[in-house]
Amino acid sequence: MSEVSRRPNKVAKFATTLAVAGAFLGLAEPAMAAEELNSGDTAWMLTSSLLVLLMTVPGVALFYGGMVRKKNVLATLMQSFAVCCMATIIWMVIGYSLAFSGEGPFVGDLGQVFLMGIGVDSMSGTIPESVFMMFQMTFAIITPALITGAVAERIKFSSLMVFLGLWLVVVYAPICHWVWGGGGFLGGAGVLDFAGGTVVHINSGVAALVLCLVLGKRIGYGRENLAPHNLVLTIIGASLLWVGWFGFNAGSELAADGNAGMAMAVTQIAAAAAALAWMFAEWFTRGKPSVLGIASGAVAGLVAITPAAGFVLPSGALALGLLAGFGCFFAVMWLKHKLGYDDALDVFGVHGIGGIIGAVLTGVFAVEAVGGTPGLLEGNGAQVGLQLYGIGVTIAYSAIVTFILIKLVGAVMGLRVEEDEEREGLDVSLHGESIS
Amino acid sequence: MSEVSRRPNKVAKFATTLAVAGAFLGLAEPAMAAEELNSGDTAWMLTSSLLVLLMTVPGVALFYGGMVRKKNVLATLMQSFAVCCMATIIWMVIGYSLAFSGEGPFVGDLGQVFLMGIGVDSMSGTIPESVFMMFQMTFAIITPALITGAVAERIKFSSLMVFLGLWLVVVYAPICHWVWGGGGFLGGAGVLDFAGGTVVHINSGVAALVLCLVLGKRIGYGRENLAPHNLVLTIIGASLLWVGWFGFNAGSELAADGNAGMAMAVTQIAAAAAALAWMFAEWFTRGKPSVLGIASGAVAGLVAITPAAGFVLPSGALALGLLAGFGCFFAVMWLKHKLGYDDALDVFGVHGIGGIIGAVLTGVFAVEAVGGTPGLLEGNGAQVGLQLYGIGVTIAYSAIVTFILIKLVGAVMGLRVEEDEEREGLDVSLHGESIS
Amino acid sequence: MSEVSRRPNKVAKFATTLAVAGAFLGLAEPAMAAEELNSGDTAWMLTSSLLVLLMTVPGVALFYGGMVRKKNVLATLMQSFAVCCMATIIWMVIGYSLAFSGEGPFVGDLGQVFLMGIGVDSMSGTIPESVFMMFQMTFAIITPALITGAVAERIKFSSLMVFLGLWLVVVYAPICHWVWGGGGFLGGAGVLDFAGGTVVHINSGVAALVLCLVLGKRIGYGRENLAPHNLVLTIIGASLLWVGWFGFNAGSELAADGNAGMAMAVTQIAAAAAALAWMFAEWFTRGKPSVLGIASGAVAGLVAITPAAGFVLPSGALALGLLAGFGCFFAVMWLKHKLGYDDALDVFGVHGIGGIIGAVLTGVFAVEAVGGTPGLLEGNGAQVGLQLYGIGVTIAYSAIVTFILIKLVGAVMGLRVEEDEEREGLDVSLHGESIS
Amino acid sequence: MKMVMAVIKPFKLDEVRDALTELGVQGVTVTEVRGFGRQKGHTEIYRGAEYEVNYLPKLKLELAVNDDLFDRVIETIANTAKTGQIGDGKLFAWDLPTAVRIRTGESGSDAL
Amino acid sequence: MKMVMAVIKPFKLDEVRDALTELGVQGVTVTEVRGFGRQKGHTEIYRGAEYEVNYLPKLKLELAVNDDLFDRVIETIANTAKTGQIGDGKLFAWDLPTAVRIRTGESGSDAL
Amino acid sequence: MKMVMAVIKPFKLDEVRDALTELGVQGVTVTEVRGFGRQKGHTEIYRGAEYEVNYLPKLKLELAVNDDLFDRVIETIANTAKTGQIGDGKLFAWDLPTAVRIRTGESGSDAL
Ligand SMILES: Nc1ncnc2c1ncn2[C@@H]1O[C@H](COP(=O)(O)OP(=O)(O)O)[C@@H](O)[C@H]1O
Ligand SMILES: Nc1ncnc2c1ncn2[C@@H]1O[C@H](COP(=O)(O)OP(=O)(O)O)[C@@H](O)[C@H]1O
Ligand SMILES: Nc1ncnc2c1ncn2[C@@H]1O[C@H](COP(=O)(O)OP(=O)(O)O)[C@@H](O)[C@H]1O
Repeated sequence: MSEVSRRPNKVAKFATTLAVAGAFLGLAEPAMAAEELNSGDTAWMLTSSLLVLLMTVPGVALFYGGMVRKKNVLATLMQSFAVCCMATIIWMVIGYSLAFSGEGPFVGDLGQVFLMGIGVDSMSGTIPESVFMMFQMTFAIITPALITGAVAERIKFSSLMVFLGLWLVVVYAPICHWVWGGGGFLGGAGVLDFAGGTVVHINSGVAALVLCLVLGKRIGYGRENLAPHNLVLTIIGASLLWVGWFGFNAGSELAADGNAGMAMAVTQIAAAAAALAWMFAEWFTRGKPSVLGIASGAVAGLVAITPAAGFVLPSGALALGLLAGFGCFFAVMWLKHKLGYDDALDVFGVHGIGGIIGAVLTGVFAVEAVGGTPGLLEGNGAQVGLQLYGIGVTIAYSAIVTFILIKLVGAVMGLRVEEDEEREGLDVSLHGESIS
Repeated sequence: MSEVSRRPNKVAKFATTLAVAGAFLGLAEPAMAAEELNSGDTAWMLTSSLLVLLMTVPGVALFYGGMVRKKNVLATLMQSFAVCCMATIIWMVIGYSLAFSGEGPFVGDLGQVFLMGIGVDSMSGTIPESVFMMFQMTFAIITPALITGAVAERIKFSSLMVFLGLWLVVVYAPICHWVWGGGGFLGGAGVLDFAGGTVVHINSGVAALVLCLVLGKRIGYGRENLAPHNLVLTIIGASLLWVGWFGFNAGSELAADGNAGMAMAVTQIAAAAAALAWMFAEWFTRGKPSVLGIASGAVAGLVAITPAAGFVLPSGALALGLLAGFGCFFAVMWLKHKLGYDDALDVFGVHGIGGIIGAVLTGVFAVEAVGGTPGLLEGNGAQVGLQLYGIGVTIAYSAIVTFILIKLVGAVMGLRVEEDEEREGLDVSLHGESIS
Repeated sequence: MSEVSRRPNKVAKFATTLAVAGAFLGLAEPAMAAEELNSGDTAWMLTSSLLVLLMTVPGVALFYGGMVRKKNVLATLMQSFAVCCMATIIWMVIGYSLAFSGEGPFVGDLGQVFLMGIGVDSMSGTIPESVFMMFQMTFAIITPALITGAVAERIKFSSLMVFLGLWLVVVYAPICHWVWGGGGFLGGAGVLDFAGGTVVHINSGVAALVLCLVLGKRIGYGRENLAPHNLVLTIIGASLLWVGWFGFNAGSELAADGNAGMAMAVTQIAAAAAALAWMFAEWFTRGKPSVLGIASGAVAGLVAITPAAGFVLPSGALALGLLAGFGCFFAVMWLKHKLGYDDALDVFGVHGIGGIIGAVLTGVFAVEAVGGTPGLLEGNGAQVGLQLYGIGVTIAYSAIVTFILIKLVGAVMGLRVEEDEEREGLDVSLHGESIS
Repeated sequence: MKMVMAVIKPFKLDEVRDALTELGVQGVTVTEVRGFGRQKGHTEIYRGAEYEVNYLPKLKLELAVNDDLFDRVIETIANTAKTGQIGDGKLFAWDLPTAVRIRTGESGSDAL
Repeated sequence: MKMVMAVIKPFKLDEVRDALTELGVQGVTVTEVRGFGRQKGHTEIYRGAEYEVNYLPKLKLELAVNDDLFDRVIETIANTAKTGQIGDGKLFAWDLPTAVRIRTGESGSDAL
Repeated sequence: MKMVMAVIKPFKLDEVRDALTELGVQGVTVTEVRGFGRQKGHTEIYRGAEYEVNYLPKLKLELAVNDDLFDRVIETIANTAKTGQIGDGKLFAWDLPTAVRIRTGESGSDAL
């Protein structure tokens, strides 16, 4: 396991710091520097892990739950909650090993199935490997949870779970390895993805699009009023996503240092900028700024800054956020209706498009003094090409394998609930419960 | 004050680390090692404290609030909130001192009433004593708050508060001292309880059972529909319990190190495993997986891993979680109906039974390389006996003293609201408020 | 930028620690001690920043949202959410610079507009400057968000945003500089304000009072039932405020040390004491303890301990909390009705009055051994005078400039929604949405 | 046929329905309503103001019944919904000339 | 006796009730309803779609009254619920031959 | 005039309303109700207990109509609300002698 490919500059800087410190203390340079536990870094990574967990339960659960009709709210919460449990076990059993054990270019190996070999003293840089594993686990939880929004209000719970379980192993783990794993070919090629723009967002957004195309529209789509039943839940969810996202982005530094601080600051700025962009775009084009709009904008900004968080300065984040806000607004308000798919909660429009915008702009706004790699504005146009390469590979793999998997699951066990069940609502028909 | 008895291996390891570090730096071994403040450990413990607080308000409050009928939701929230306030003051005034001052085997002394003697420089291991006190305070808050679920929808607010205040001093503080206090006889005997399986969960679960037996059933129990009015709140609560529990379990390491990281990882795995176990058990026996079921399972897993968190590996946690999920499902679905008590929100079934399962299995799955103590699977069968001893003593003391206290309070001021008040709902009758 | 004026004792102590450590290691005293990054402190400050963010979204949003009528809940959430976004951008563009760049007595300079000059290596004490900037940003977010409660259910969204944006630059940034900025005249004079009693609470409370006086009462005030529609949201909000407040108060130490620990402990105690004080006051005078009451009391206690958190011991916090609970209860229950203004959600009664009580009592209960400054009880009566001076200046400036600004905004674009819109509810009329 | 409208205390619903089913009544439509009457409401406390919430949650039952069942329906509801305490509710009834079952188009008493 | 059913604007409830109480009406049953009528609803915005929410929240009052009070009740409601703006609502009434107070079994106008 | 009360399946509302509007009906009042009838409810699971939730969410439409429109209204609702499956609902109607538009004070069929 190694995250060296991910953030070479960080390790370098750390080594320098140590060297300086060593010199200062009049000592020889330590040989195994990366193996010494730093309690501050560990404290931050423990915190970051639970922040990312908080993003899924209850973050995504509420964000989505508030947007469906009242008769489907519990089923929607159930999806996120159950995914959280299932992904935990899958990650422990095989996912982590496939993503982070071994040095192959395309996928890890089975050296750490069941987390074999991870003890209390195993280290990963300056933090315990158990913490690194846990942090990555929370990413493996939220990614499939995000997908559920596209198929809300009509998919069978059992089919969804089977599909997402397979997807995690066959799609997520490899892509994660490509970008962050030791020897992964995208990371190795120099594609920048600080905290998961490709791995998490483009990946889940594209899978979501494929899924809702295969699944078809909800009954009544375009005719009945399918508006959100309680945006209070959505706002709570969006807020927890926002707060938790600092674990995502500042946590991806894997240390409590200046880069983490800068990642946090730019995340905040991009989220706010995108939220305002969406709000004003809606205000001008529709006459009223909606609560759903500003919340969607904030999430779009968070998505877009994700790949860039460790590479840009505040001013870059401001521009990136504004562009992402407008771009996703356009995708959701216009593109979706043109193309006519029923992505119930706009997973593709926000995560897919937002992730693409962010990944491209990372190549534009990257600043050498921050993350070690210059971007287009600093004269390194090639980085944009690299970013497009990463985006393209991710989209292609995710789309194709998702399509195969969902067709497979559909053939074996069917995908949609009965029409009557959909009409009655999934809460009662699938889970035997309802809210009053 | 001392937590030495609690985690001897940790201090030993720390000393070794220091020795190594000392040697490395070419220095003599420091004499007062434990007294040096570690800012990373302190950062993590500050965070952990508020995580455990978050478990009670709004965690337990919402978890319980969603399960009652609409007319009792505010009263249920009020109980957790008021307990949080009251326990804070009681802990400050006398509880902390009784639990952690002095070295008696059965109870502490009055040396630190009103937190006398704790200044900004007082230390407890590598963290300030103020932080250790605060961390323990949050445990003293959640334990009585958990109990309230058993008597929901029918108990008088005033009687509940008086009872829980007394209980905290007479039951909780001594048991806390036995297990974690300096010289405490259970800790001294080698009973393992990393984060409160006996002190918090068995203790509160047993007290809850006694309470609901004394109090009697709700009007309409078994005839009217008493189903949860809004499981959205319950899912938010369960999620916050889950996230907050890392403060509980990984925080109980009192440091940001590899043991904390492992405690976090095993907690996550056990919670997920138990949630899935409950879900599938329900799916197979009842035909539908319910939202309440998966949430209950997650909590059961969190309860069961609590005593074990610092002693087991991921594979042990997986087994432990699965067993706890099935065990608590059985207790709630079958045992309760056989025995016929009205534990409104299943405090005994989840915390009592889950705590017992966890405490026993800690003795089974403990791994020497993790927490310094081997368990049954590593050939140390005696540990299971020790665990049973701890469980037995806790159950006996908690049950007897709870019974005496509640009878006392009942005699003086009555326990249940009037029948009319119960029918109208406690929100209006006790607090003059209602939700629309 | 410098926070030296804020907590001189801390830096001194730090230097001593270093000196001791240095001596211990047999090294010369380091020259630029304050510039070395401490990962533990940084971890805690990253965490604290997001805790304070959590206070606004979803904390304040829900706390307020639950208290309005159902037809205004989304509009109320929207206000907090939009303020969060707007204040982020304003703070980045100019606010931070005005507050913390330069050494003028009354206001900073434009040296750090757009956060120019802050890189990944910029330091502020032992933490990165990016983190300090972010932490302060969250204060600049919550302060205007608090104000919105006073004008809920009737103000135009556009006017509110414009007003608060101006207010942040013209009122908040300067007052922030006076107290915490380098060379600020209030901090320099020795006025104690650990975490924002004057800057945040008195300031926002006074502005809120002015606003609701200018704006006038809600339609139906005193005749129709304007009671809270869903106190479940309010309790969630109050709980998140409570939990988040530790970022506010313990975070204001800017380090993970014994002072932070003590600040956390006294915050907890004061909040609990004030909540109980309000609860009992209401119980005795009105016959029933209300959920809204205990939540309001907790917030009042948190407000009052804010200026004092780094200066008092637990016993002082207990007294301070009780006094604040009773004082704010009195203000809300009696004073408001006497004076007859419609401060919809009691921002002045809780934050204004609570802030004043806390600021005065900081001068009474301050303990030299904690924060370096003795208070009245330790014989330093002059400190109370200093506190009154700080309070007076803040009230005067905030009231006058707020009045001018709101009149200006009102003249240009009007302040209140149409009567019909107010009757229909702001959710639908301003944002085109509603909850079902 | 008659249209019967009954306002009852909420917790009596199950009992009333069981009794009606025994009589042979096959359909009832229930609405949550707020009742204002002799029974006093409660007081809610809200920061310095006490609101008299002078309505009480009740359930309204509407059922169309055949003339031959009518008397027994009235009697049954009146008996089962009764607690003898203020606020028990009211029964109203009027003539119902028209009834149609939407599914089948049947009308008159066949529709009930 | 007559059964009166009135659909009014929600914020008029208190006023109407006070006026009825003055007349001597002791009981009213109130239901939250959605009204479709001449008054237009509002538009809700939902991500790229605008929904015409063409109902408006109204309150429905049902009250059984004695024949002697009937005219004044109609008049009173009509007057107090009136704002003069579209959407003020409707009043309907029909004959009510049967009324029973569940608590006492009293029937006819004694039951009201 | 006639007072028509229809209990229908919720998702049929829009269709029914559109059909009524075409007929010239200008106002309807809609209430969320729970229906008990031949159509069975569902089972909710609650920790070791299964509850038969034996009501179903329905919508109740109330509309006052002129005698000349009456037959067509009944027919229209019956047709559009029909799915042919159990639980489609019922139509009831009775004479309505009195109707008043609150805004204008108009009465009789002018008020509708
Ligand atoms: N005249 C009336 N018309 C319609 N509903 C009424 C009338 N009188 C009472 N009700 C309904 O019946 C309920 C019970 O009436 P109330 O006067 O409180 O007690 P009681 O039924 O014991 O006389 C009221 O809450 C109200 O909903
Ligand atoms: N024919 C009708 N039958 C039943 N309810 C009606 C009828 N017409 C109107 N209503 C109710 O009265 C309310 C007000 O009617 P509307 O036509 O909007 O305004 P106005 O009362 O000023 O004519 C409607 O929202 C609806 O609830
Ligand atoms: N006699 C009745 N009086 C009032 N409402 C009725 C009556 N019978 C049925 N309903 C209402 O009509 C709905 C549908 O009736 P149901 O018997 O389930 O199916 P169907 O309409 O196909 O016969 C019920 O849910 C109930 O609300």
